[in-house]
Amino acid sequence: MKLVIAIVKPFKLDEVRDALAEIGVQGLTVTEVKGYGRQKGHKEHYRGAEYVVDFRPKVRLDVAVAADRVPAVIDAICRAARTGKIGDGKIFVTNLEEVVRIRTAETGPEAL
Amino acid sequence: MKLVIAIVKPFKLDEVRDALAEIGVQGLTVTEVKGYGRQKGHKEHYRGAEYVVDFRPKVRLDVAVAADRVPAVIDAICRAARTGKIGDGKIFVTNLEEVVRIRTAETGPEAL
Amino acid sequence: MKLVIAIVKPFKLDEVRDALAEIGVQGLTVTEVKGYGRQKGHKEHYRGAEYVVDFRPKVRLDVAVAADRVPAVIDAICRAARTGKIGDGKIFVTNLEEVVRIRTAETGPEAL
Amino acid sequence: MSRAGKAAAAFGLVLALPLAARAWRGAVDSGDTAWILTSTALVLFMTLPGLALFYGGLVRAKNVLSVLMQCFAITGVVSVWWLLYGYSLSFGSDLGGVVGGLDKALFAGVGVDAVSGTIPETVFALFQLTFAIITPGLVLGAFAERMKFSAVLWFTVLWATLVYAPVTHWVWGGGWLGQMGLLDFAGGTVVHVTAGAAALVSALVIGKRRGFPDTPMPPHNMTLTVAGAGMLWVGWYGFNAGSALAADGGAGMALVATHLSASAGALTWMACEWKKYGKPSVLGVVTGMVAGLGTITPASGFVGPAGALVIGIAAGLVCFNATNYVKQVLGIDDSLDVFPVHGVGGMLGTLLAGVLCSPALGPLSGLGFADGIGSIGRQVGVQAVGVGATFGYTVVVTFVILKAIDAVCGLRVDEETEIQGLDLVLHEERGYDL
Amino acid sequence: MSRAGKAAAAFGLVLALPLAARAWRGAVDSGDTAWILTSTALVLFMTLPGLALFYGGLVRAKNVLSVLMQCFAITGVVSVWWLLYGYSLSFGSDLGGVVGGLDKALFAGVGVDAVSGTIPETVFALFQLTFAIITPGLVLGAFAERMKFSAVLWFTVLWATLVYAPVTHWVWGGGWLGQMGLLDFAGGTVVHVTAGAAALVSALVIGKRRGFPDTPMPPHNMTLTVAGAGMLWVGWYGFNAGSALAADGGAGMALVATHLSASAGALTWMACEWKKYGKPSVLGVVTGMVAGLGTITPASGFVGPAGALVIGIAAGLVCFNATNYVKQVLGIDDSLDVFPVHGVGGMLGTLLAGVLCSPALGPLSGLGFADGIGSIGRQVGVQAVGVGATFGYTVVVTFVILKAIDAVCGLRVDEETEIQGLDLVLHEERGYDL
Amino acid sequence: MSRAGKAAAAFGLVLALPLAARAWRGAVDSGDTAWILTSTALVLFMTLPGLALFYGGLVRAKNVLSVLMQCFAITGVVSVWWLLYGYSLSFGSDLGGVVGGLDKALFAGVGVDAVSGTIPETVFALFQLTFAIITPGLVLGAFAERMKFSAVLWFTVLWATLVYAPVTHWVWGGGWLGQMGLLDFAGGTVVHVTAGAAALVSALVIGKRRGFPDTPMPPHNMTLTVAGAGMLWVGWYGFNAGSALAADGGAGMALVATHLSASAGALTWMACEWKKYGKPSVLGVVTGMVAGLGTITPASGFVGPAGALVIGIAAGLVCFNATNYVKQVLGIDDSLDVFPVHGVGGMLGTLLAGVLCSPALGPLSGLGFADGIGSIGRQVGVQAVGVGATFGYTVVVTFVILKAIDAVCGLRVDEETEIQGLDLVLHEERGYDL
Ligand SMILES: Nc1ncnc2c1ncn2[C@@H]1O[C@H](COP(=O)(O)OP(=O)(O)O)[C@@H](O)[C@H]1O
Ligand SMILES: Nc1ncnc2c1ncn2[C@@H]1O[C@H](COP(=O)(O)OP(=O)(O)O)[C@@H](O)[C@H]1O
Ligand SMILES: Nc1ncnc2c1ncn2[C@@H]1O[C@H](COP(=O)(O)OP(=O)(O)O)[C@@H](O)[C@H]1O
Repeated sequence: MKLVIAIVKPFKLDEVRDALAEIGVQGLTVTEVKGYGRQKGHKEHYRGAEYVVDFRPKVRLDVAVAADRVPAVIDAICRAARTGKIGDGKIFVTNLEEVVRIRTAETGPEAL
Repeated sequence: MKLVIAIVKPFKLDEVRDALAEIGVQGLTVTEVKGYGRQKGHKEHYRGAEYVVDFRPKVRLDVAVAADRVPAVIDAICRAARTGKIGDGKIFVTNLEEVVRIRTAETGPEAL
Repeated sequence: MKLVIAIVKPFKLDEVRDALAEIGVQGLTVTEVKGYGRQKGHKEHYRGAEYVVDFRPKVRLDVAVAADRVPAVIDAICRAARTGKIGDGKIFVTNLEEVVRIRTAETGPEAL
Repeated sequence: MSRAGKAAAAFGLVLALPLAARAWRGAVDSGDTAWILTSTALVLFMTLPGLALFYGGLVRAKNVLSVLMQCFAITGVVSVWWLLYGYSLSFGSDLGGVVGGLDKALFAGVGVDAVSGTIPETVFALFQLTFAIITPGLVLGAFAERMKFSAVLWFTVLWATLVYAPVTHWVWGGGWLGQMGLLDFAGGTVVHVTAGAAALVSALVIGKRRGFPDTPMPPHNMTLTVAGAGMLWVGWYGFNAGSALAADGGAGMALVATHLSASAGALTWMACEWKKYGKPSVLGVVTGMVAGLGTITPASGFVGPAGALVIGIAAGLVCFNATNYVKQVLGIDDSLDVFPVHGVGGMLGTLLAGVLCSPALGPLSGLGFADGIGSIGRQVGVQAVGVGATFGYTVVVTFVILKAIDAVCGLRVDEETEIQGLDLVLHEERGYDL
Repeated sequence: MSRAGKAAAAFGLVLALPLAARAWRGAVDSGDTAWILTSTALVLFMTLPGLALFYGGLVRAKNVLSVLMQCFAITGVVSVWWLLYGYSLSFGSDLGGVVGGLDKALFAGVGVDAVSGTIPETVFALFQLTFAIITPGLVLGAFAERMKFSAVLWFTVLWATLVYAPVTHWVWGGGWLGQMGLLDFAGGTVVHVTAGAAALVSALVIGKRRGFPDTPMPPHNMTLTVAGAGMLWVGWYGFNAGSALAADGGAGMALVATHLSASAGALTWMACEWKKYGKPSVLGVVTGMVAGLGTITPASGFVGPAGALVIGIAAGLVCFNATNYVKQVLGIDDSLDVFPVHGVGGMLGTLLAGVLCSPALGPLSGLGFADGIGSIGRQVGVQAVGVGATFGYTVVVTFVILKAIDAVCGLRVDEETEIQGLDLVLHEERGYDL
Repeated sequence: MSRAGKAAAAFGLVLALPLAARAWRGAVDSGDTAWILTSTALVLFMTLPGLALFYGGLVRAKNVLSVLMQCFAITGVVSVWWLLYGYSLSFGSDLGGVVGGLDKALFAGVGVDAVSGTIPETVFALFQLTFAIITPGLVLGAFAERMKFSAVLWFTVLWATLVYAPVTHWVWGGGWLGQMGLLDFAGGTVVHVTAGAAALVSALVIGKRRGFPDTPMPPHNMTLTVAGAGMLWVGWYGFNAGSALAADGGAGMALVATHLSASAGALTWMACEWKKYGKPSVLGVVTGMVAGLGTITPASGFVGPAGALVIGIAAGLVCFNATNYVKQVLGIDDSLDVFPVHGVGGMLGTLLAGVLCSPALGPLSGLGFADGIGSIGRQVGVQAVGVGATFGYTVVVTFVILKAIDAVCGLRVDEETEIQGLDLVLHEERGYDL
């Protein structure tokens, strides 16, 4: 099993979730994060004090899937999250050694 | 060393933390996340606009432990977090190649 | 490629970000988390009810880098984040099997 | 005597006897003045921070400051406009029943000793100003989260000049509707019908928010909205009971009517939600309260307690269904439901005032028809003319104003701005950094 | 003359001379009326949004809207109830000193020209209504985060009818306690003792919140609580100084007493915390302020500035220790500490009023005993009877009401709802989406 | 007649005829009393919760409660101090034009029947108290996020005694500046110059916040700030129009001036930001509004509508540039910009009052010079003396007070506390748990 971690633009969250549901992904976990990268941040002004905020709001999705589903998952995320503008985000894939469903204590792929 | 990632129901956080402390886990990191899975979301109503919010509040615990402690950790989390109802959450295990304690620059298991 | 996960004190975030930028790290993702560890929590008082809050605010940085950059990254984080007081945080390193840049579908190190 | 009558009488005399103005000083009643000073504060409070918070809480977090900004900027712009010529257009000497002259521009003649009824004219002018502020403030709920800030400013000046001032003159400044006997105690037509009609037109001209209605756009901070709602209720005491322009039994009865209608509106909307959706919501309760308040506004000085109860219940029922209809059936993105709550409520209340003012309805009796009107039929006829004329005129002029602004400098922000949020892009600020 | 006296005198005359009512118009003082209109707004402001925010900030984020909802719904329900028969039960013609008759049901006789003292009776009735609203509002702090919404509504109607209205009649409506010479200027017994006693009973009947006292349940948004606290302080000016029912020296002295007691209560509580826990908290300061305000309420029109200072200090000391005692020793989950702050404060203040009203205490002198009472001993005796009767009666009747509701439709939400939060489950809304 | 004149006249008579005090009762005007009771509530509202929220929103989330705590504690401390001897130092019988005597300590002689002008002296004393509360409240913006709580308390008592009370006496209590003919209607010197000067000194003595100016320290919750700003605007009606001490045309004109200057200040600041930074911000608009209000304060009862407009525009321009200058050029961490907004605004307004009070400026005419002064030149001279004396005196005494406190118990928290935030370390509370 693999854990696919995607960092995407917040307003794309619903589309990505739907794209994943369509290819049969049944669960995922979302975290609000702040991203720092090539995409420029923004300025804020308060009574003559100017702050440059380098971090941009992003959401992180963690999706655990069977190893053979990884290409399809990556593909679905890319299609749904892409705007073509800088800052669209990244996908990271790591290996998952074990998965447990807490409710049933099932392990392995059937726990997903 | 392994990184055990658990997604559990928020109101179980304290019990899980206590269960881990009991078996000697000395540190962990908690993130507020939103989960999407088999457990149904909820509806919200605002002046005739009905929204279905599929995401449920969850907390994610990241626990780094020596490899041989993993079964005990999984067991402790499962016992403390289980309600038996759908949505109790998942545990994921990944491999940790290195751990560093920033304060002392210690590495490996003694950094935990 | 590796994913370096660092848990540091919130007010050190800017310094760590700058230290990483200096050694050429171009992107990272930040999450607000709560840490539990050797560092003691704090008390809160509300009308005679005393609560001990064991969790301390921390930030988590996820930095994906080529494998050979890991020592430099660890070193930069340690230098910038260290105060020498308990609770300075940890660094965890895991293996990254794949990285994709969503905008361009580039993969591997050039996607970083 | 209604506000229109009182005001007109006072102005008539002031105009006839300008040299005698100083001698009027004795006519100022300190108690009445105290109450209208207070009411002026209460009505300003309705907008700042009342309406600002009420509306601000309902939008998404990325646009909260844009709403607060618009409320403050509208207040500033309308206030200066009022001094320059707005007050005069509204309450200057009558030009053919249609609009006021420029004789009071720059508050000419509104000195320390000028009197209006039993209060200083300065106090009257400021009290009226607070109404002129909140009316365009209400409209912004329709185009929230997508209108350019500069367009909001232009809209405010043009709309205040071309819609608010003339309609105010028609009803309260000695114009044709007041002369005809229209009963509008505190602004059913002047405030709520104009705001509601303008909201409807604005929503249609500027178009839906990106994603409406599929993307959820829940209120980002209901505690702001509820705090603002409470302030609106309290401030409305000044709006309606202050419109008696005196601290007397008339003000007291207006207070009773206002409070009961708000209560009945809130409970009725709650009941409707409970029945239709199975659960009552706090947004529903406060919306029903606002509907009850908007609907009683024109009637507040003319009906009795039981009449007010009827009006509140009607407000809850009608505005609840109107809100669902506009959103679900017509699919119009009047973002904060200004038309179905204020517009529909204002029309309903103005019509019901014509019925429930009748002194011959037993326990539902009110305080009497307008001078020279003798039956419910005739009074309701006048009310209908008032509603129709105000609505029709506002729709046409608002449409022209919006189209003109769009042509000259654009109404709507670009897509990128809408996605990122108006706060950051237009104002370089964020609402929260918790 | 106390409010009870004034009101009774006015009503007596109105009842004796109904046909002459119109002739009373000359008796209306516009200044007094202006101040009571304002005070009515101020006391409504105490509940909406004052108390709503104060309480809303103290609960957990998942229940904030349920508290705001209850405050609004209680306001609506009590207002309609007041019109229907609540006002009449409280201030209708006296039936044996125990309760008012139904002669004023539906505000019969409370027309535009009806007068009470020097103000329109409409204004008197609305001013009193705002007290009837906040009293059950205070109680909800005891059962916050776990009571069914429908049960809250039933409780409000029954409790207002069976507890609030009769006790109000006893004290202010011409009933036995007022006749006996009980000094309760603005509601020490009527508002605070009844609310506090009902809170204690409610907390015991409904039981502790799941997890109390082991799970931390800190306030979720102290800025709301502090904002609400400020509004309570400001609004209390109307509560106490408005209870003079006139804009005169009596109102001024009540204002002085109110303000000083609030200040002294806040500082005393702060000092207690600093001593006991090593650090003063803002929640402590505002709670001390509320304790000071609640405690001065019965005494505010009867004591002098130095007496008020003493009362404020006593309030801080006693209510601070009572809060700790109830929570830590008795382990009662009176969630927002209604009993130790309002109940204990109301009792303390009512008793101290009997002492510090004495005109013979040197710099601590007050403005005199009740008519026909000549010594501290006798006055305190009457005060004690008032406190005891109000407390005992409220405890018994509240218990019966809660048990009845529990039997018929259940008081408490189920465990799942309590865990998820009342906002989502009962109202399908969330407080924040930041 | 200015407030100073009215008050002095009233006090003179009271002192001359103490035995006749009871006979004065007839002199109380219920309408004037109603308005000053209301104004007292409005000015308290400016501090609690107005200023508390305005300032609280501007600091970082970890320090929000410390600001709210300081506002409440200052209110409590100043109130008790006012009763003990503060009122007497300010308004007691004049000692050589410099300070009041102790004859009114513990409110001696301020009984139920004492009268000041046309209102009860109790009401006058409480109204004045609310000014004494907000002035040190304003100062705390300068040292926010780093001053020890105990040091804040000491500072409040010492500063109120040594700065606020004497300056108040100079200007309004019968002291030398009032005698000289200084025009300060509602506190340009007494409130804003003293607060601004003290802020400047405080910022310099306590030093910059850790990280200033490199680390971003954006406001943590602009909705609080904007809510507080709205409350300040509304409350300022009582501050300025209440300073007429009557509900008459003078109050009305002060209201007009106040409102217009606020509006003009807001719009001007907005325009400056738009020009300089390309985007207008809501913080800018509300800051401009506060600058407009602070600047009109000394002039509000002396200028006409057009004069007020000029003052508002000047306020926006001058305070905007002053804020940038202090922060960017001087690099002073006056954290919430108290000096450039209130100090500079207060000085500017006091000087402009001397010009625009002139009755001979055509449409810009005001209501006349001080008694015995006949030209703009002489009036401006007096105003300059008032500004200079107040500023100089405040700077010196504030410096001494701060150094003394620092020596005895320390002014500033340690670095660890500053990093963690004052809320947790000093008060063991957190603002939010969402
Ligand atoms: N090396 C990295 N490690 C972790 N997260 C990264 C890394 N680089 C980029 N990110 C995340 O991806 C987001 C987008 O990256 P950015 O460089 O702005 O644009 P793009 O994705 O188009 O290359 C960043 O905001 C950050 O959250
Ligand atoms: N494939 C997955 N990848 C990542 N997180 C998942 C995945 N499946 C479930 N989760 C997380 O686990 C939570 C519980 O899953 P759910 O399917 O609702 O119930 P259960 O744990 O009982 O199977 C989800 O809310 C989500 O946060
Ligand atoms: N075993 C662990 N797994 C995950 N996170 C940990 C672990 N131990 C510590 N942490 C994180 O590191 C932070 C600092 O750890 P702590 O023990 O307090 O001090 P130190 O880093 O100085 O050893 C904790 O707050 C927690 O977020």
